[in-house]
Amino acid sequence: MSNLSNLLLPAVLFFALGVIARLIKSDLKFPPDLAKVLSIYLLMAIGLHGGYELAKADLVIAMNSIMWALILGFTLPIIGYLALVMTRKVNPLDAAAISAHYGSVSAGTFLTAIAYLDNVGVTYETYPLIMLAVMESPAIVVGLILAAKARHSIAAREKAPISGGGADLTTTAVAADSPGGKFTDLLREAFTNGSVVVLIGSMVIGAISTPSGMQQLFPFIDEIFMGVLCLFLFDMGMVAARRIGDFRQVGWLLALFGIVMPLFGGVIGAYVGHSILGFSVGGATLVAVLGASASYIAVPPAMRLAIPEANPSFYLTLSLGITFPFNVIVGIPIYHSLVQAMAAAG
Amino acid sequence: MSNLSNLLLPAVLFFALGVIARLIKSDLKFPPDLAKVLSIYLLMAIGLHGGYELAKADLVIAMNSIMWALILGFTLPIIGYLALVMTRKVNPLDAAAISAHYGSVSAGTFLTAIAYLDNVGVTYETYPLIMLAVMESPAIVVGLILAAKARHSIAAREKAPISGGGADLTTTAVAADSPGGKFTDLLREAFTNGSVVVLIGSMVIGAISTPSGMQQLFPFIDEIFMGVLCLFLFDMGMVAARRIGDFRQVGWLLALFGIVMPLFGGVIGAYVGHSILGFSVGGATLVAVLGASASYIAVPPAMRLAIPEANPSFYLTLSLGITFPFNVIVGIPIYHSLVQAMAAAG
Amino acid sequence: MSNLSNLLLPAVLFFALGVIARLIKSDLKFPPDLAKVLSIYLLMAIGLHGGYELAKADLVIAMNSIMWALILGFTLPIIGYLALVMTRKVNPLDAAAISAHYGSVSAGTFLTAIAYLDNVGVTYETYPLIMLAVMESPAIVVGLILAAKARHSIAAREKAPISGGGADLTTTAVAADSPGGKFTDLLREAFTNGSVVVLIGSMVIGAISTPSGMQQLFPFIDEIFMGVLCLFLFDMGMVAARRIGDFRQVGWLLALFGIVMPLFGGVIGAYVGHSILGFSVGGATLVAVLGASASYIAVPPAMRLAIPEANPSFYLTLSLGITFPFNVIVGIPIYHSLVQAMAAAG
Amino acid sequence: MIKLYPEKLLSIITNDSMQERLECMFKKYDISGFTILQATGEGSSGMESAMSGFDGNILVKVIVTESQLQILLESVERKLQKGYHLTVFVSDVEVITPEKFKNRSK
Amino acid sequence: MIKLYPEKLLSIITNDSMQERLECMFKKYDISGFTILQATGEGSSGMESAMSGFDGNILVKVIVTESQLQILLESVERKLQKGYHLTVFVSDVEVITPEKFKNRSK
Amino acid sequence: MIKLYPEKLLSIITNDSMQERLECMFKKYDISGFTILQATGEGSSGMESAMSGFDGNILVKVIVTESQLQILLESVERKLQKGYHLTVFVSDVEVITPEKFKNRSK
Ligand SMILES: Nc1ncnc2c1ncn2[C@@H]1O[C@H](COP(=O)(O)O)[C@@H](O)[C@H]1O
Ligand SMILES: Nc1ncnc2c1ncn2[C@@H]1O[C@H](COP(=O)(O)O)[C@@H](O)[C@H]1O
Ligand SMILES: Nc1ncnc2c1ncn2[C@@H]1O[C@H](COP(=O)(O)O)[C@@H](O)[C@H]1O
Ligand code: NA
Ligand code: NA
Ligand code: NA
Repeated sequence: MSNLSNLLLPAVLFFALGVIARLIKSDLKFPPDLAKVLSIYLLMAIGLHGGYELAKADLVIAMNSIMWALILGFTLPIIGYLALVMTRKVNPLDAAAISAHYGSVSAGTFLTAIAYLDNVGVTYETYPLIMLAVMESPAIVVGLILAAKARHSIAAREKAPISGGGADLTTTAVAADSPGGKFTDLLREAFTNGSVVVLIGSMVIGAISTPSGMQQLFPFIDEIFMGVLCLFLFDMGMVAARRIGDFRQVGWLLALFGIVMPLFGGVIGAYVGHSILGFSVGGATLVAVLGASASYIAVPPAMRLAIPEANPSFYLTLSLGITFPFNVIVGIPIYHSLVQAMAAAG
Repeated sequence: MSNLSNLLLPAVLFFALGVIARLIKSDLKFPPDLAKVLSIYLLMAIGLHGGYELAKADLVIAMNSIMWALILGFTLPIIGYLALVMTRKVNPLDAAAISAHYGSVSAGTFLTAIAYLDNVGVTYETYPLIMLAVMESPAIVVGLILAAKARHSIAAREKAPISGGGADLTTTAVAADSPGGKFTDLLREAFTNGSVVVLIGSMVIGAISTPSGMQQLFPFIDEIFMGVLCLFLFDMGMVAARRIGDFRQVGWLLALFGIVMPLFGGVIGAYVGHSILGFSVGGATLVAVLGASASYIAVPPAMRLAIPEANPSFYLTLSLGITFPFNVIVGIPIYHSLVQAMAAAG
Repeated sequence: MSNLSNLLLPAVLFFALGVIARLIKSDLKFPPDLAKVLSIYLLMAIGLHGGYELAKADLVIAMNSIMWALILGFTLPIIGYLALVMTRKVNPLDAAAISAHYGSVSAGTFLTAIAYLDNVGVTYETYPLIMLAVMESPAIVVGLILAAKARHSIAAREKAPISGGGADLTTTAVAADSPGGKFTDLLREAFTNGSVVVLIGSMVIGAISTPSGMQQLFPFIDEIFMGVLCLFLFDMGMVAARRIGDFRQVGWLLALFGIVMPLFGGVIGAYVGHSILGFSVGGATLVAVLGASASYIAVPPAMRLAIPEANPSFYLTLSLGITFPFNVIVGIPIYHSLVQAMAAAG
Repeated sequence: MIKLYPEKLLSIITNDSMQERLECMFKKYDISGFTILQATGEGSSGMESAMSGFDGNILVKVIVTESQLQILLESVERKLQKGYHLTVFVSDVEVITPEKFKNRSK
Repeated sequence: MIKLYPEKLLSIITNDSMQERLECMFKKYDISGFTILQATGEGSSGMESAMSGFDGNILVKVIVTESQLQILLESVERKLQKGYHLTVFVSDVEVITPEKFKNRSK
Repeated sequence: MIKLYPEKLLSIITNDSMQERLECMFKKYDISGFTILQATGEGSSGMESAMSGFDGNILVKVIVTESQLQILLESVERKLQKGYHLTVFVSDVEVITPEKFKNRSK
């Protein structure tokens, strides 16, 4: 019951308003840079807050969270890749690019989940915030490796098998060089992407700043936070709706992937958050959201550079046009209920 | 006396500062997108607020307000059109385009009026806010119809009268098709324009959101509101001043229209607000401002598309360069005094 | 000790984060217009505040402050020019353009100093704010005159000395006409530049607005101020870091000038603030910061127009890439200690 | 040496309220792609300052074949006759992937 | 077939602080219109990143007749000699409304 | 009359994530300068709306000599073969300061 109230959350309603504005073909346009500025603000605010709290956190749990964030970030895209290749609807390079999005995370979805939990009065740990920062990048690396493997096997198929069959990781990594530039460059880019820098940087600043300095920041990062989130989701609703139309283009099987994959990731995340990391219902819900959400900010440009052969329409439509709205509107209450059920079951 | 204090209102002073900055040819420039973002924020804030209050409003009064908003929106441009055609200074198509602006409204002027009333401590009803939303579009439709009529009579004059003289509304509507695309397209565009979507959308969200959700939004929509309004009017002062220079280009008779028409609309609005809708002095002042103000956001692009033959310099100079500054600086206190006088007279 | 805490100030830490983001080649990008909007906000907020307080200020001290601001603004660039010409590393036109930057001021540095003083709990007078406004422009004029002189002597050297040697100020001013357009135009531009208009305009508005009007503005100009400053310095850290790389290009002697000149200006400013104007430790520290800081907003475009022959790489690298980070990170605590020492000495 | 193939570059400058109409025109005639840049300017219909963010110009660039160019120009001509303000110019360009600028395959 | 008439397109890339000066130049020589785009870039005077929003380039486009072009180029040449940084290039274009690009009638 | 010298203008439209790569290419081949404009558009890889601010196009302009053009085109060709989406076209321009567009002197 409380879960239904998600639909009456201002943030979610503004997202819906954005979608509707596009559907009725309103001429409403947000300046292209607005979403970028708002997301910098949101990451900064949540990072400062989290860092401030994390200064008093338990290092063992923090380390454990980071480890499991890495495990999720490395595993989910591989599972997604295998599932996509099995559908036979996309070529392996598209599959690699798409699945990288699902191993990474969406800060917008995470923040909506926080607004949701705040609204229903459920508390949560701060550790999932570190996991958010940690999970941005690893999936990009997995995407690169899968792509290199795919290119290798395509080349092998075309040129007739060379000597031994199994492309070991080393040759794979070397093969990854060709399109996107040096592999190390791509690695550096994965780990220095803008969102990660703002989020981790703000967390560190929140942790080491003088308390009086932080005190002066709180009105900025607390009081207007929810309003800015609404504006951001309003904008993203319009952006997402532009992609919803491409739904037919990607085909119903792929579209289905855009709903099943987050559900699957949500279940895994809920399990990790609740049973492995032992978080409260709120905290485990956030981990579920991390598992479920797909990146639409950090990963797409990385994939354009690293897997140029993949079709951007596919991954943008899936992550932005299908998974993002699904998670924001119906996913979050589902993951919450799921964790509640797990908690009830013991 | 209290009315003079309008000129010492920060919002009005910032508008004046913007005008002065242009007049002394300062190189100060606001980024092109800033006014857009600020106006989205302002509409969102005022919409959320209004919707929240309207949830407890009287439906009959609300309906009555909407009806009178429609009447004003449809009548004022026709009166303006007739007055303009009588001056013989503009051709009928320009007259149609100009008068459409005066049937619509300016949210910037409305918000300044609210800042003014707040400052002098006068309370007001929320209904004028619905009227603001309702009045954005109808005048656009009237403009289209007047233009179609004008085109028809121009064509008739050129090609020698065809059969019957009186262009009935149906042929008019059909004739409207030619330049701006399908009439239904133009209608849809009139009613889905960005400002309307933000304002009505936010009102609905304000009305249906959970109270706890709204609570978190109040700092964003209340506390920084006046500051954002100042920044917006600062920017718009510079924009308006760019047009004030074109004043000579439009001729003094047209410039006079830019002052007489808002005064006329203000009187009509004051009468509707005070005597017909029975609002308090504050509420009736707001209705007067709706009658007096001319659109410079929603209507100009609509006119560019629907009446491309009209000269944008005319309507932009009038609504943005003359009527907007007039209303912000001297109009609002005049309308307030007028309603006070009406109230005193009984 | 308290001085070291500067490095744990959120504002300074965000500046450092911006620098680091560039150094690790993060793809983080702030929209080009963001810094402009934020600086308008910051100037507006500080101006309103200052104006509000200045309404109750002592006119004699205010006049005295203005006079000493003018003296600093006219003297510092001349000293800088002589020092630069002596290094023989730049031609006289480059020297003129560079030194103009050091006679003017950097609002970003000034605001960081305010955040610093607030954080260590040191109070300060409002007069330095007027000095900030006053000092923006005079150095531009000095730059023009120095450039005219330089051009004159270059021309004289090339064409063999004409009649009398000493270029008096009148011919100099006339000679200034050639590249940048009319001298009076350049003068007007110097005194109507955007930052000056926003700052002085807001101060006037803060001084004359009704108290109730100002009351509504305080949340906007106070509560989110520190957060906006952090965002601004984050952005400027990235901008500065882009220039730090050009450090080698300008040579170590010039780079050294970018550190010695602010130290020199800081000492002079501290002396003026403490011993001549008799300000408190906080106030005198702010005057020291005015003396030390170099403009990177108002002066560069003025120099592009007025001294097109000078190389923008030189003055942008020095003021933005060297002096600005130096002041923000280590300069401010130094100037504070210096004034403390002066105060202790009597 | 890389081989170059001649194509036509059509540029249109107009108020940004026209954007949707122009995109429709390109869709209608199966143009394979187009590029849009924000601009400001001045012309016979006064200044388009974009300062208010509510009023600016766009510069639209389309690379097309000679025959597509004619079709587009005719459509533009009709718009001009209806009174729309469009500043239109054509230039010769050379491309390395001529197949890219054929009609969109359906 | 739509008839096309030859004109000249003058493009100027420079720092945005020059905008007012260039607009004055166009007014002075009665140019009928011009278009301005925001740009960034790198050249002999270093990078113009526009990252700070305080420092960027503009790309100015003016369609003119051959004789107007000469007048503008002479004016540009004078600016270059004074030390201003202007990257200037001219291209041939064809237009459908040649009357639009004559001098502004007074 | 101002003398004009022929040069080549290379224009590249692509996603803005490619910006750094293109700048590296220009540095590598000692190109004296380049200009970048923000753009949006549609093409074979779908729409690049820039609406989200996370995804937009850039239009890169480089004025080069004929021989530099060939080198750049070969580099572009290699990128195209790797699968990158680049819309590339070349036009003839005339400049007044040809020395500006020679290779960067070292
Ligand atoms: N001669 C010209 N050269 C370049 N751009 C022009 C020219 N004339 C007009 N424009 C552009 O086209 C837009 C519309 O022009 P107009 O239709 O004359 O009002 C102007 O705002 C300018 O951006
Ligand atoms: N070869 C070139 N191709 C394209 N744009 C250039 C070129 N050289 C310079 N520019 C542009 O012109 C601006 C000024 O160049 P410069 O005068 O060389 O500093 C640069 O910031 C670039 O935007
Ligand atoms: N025919 C065309 N004319 C102008 N721009 C184009 C054209 N085709 C593609 N583009 C631009 O190049 C970008 C990438 O195109 P594509 O590689 O086809 O996806 C598009 O987003 C457009 O901005
Ligand atoms: Na995920
Ligand atoms: Na009205
Ligand atoms: Na200084």
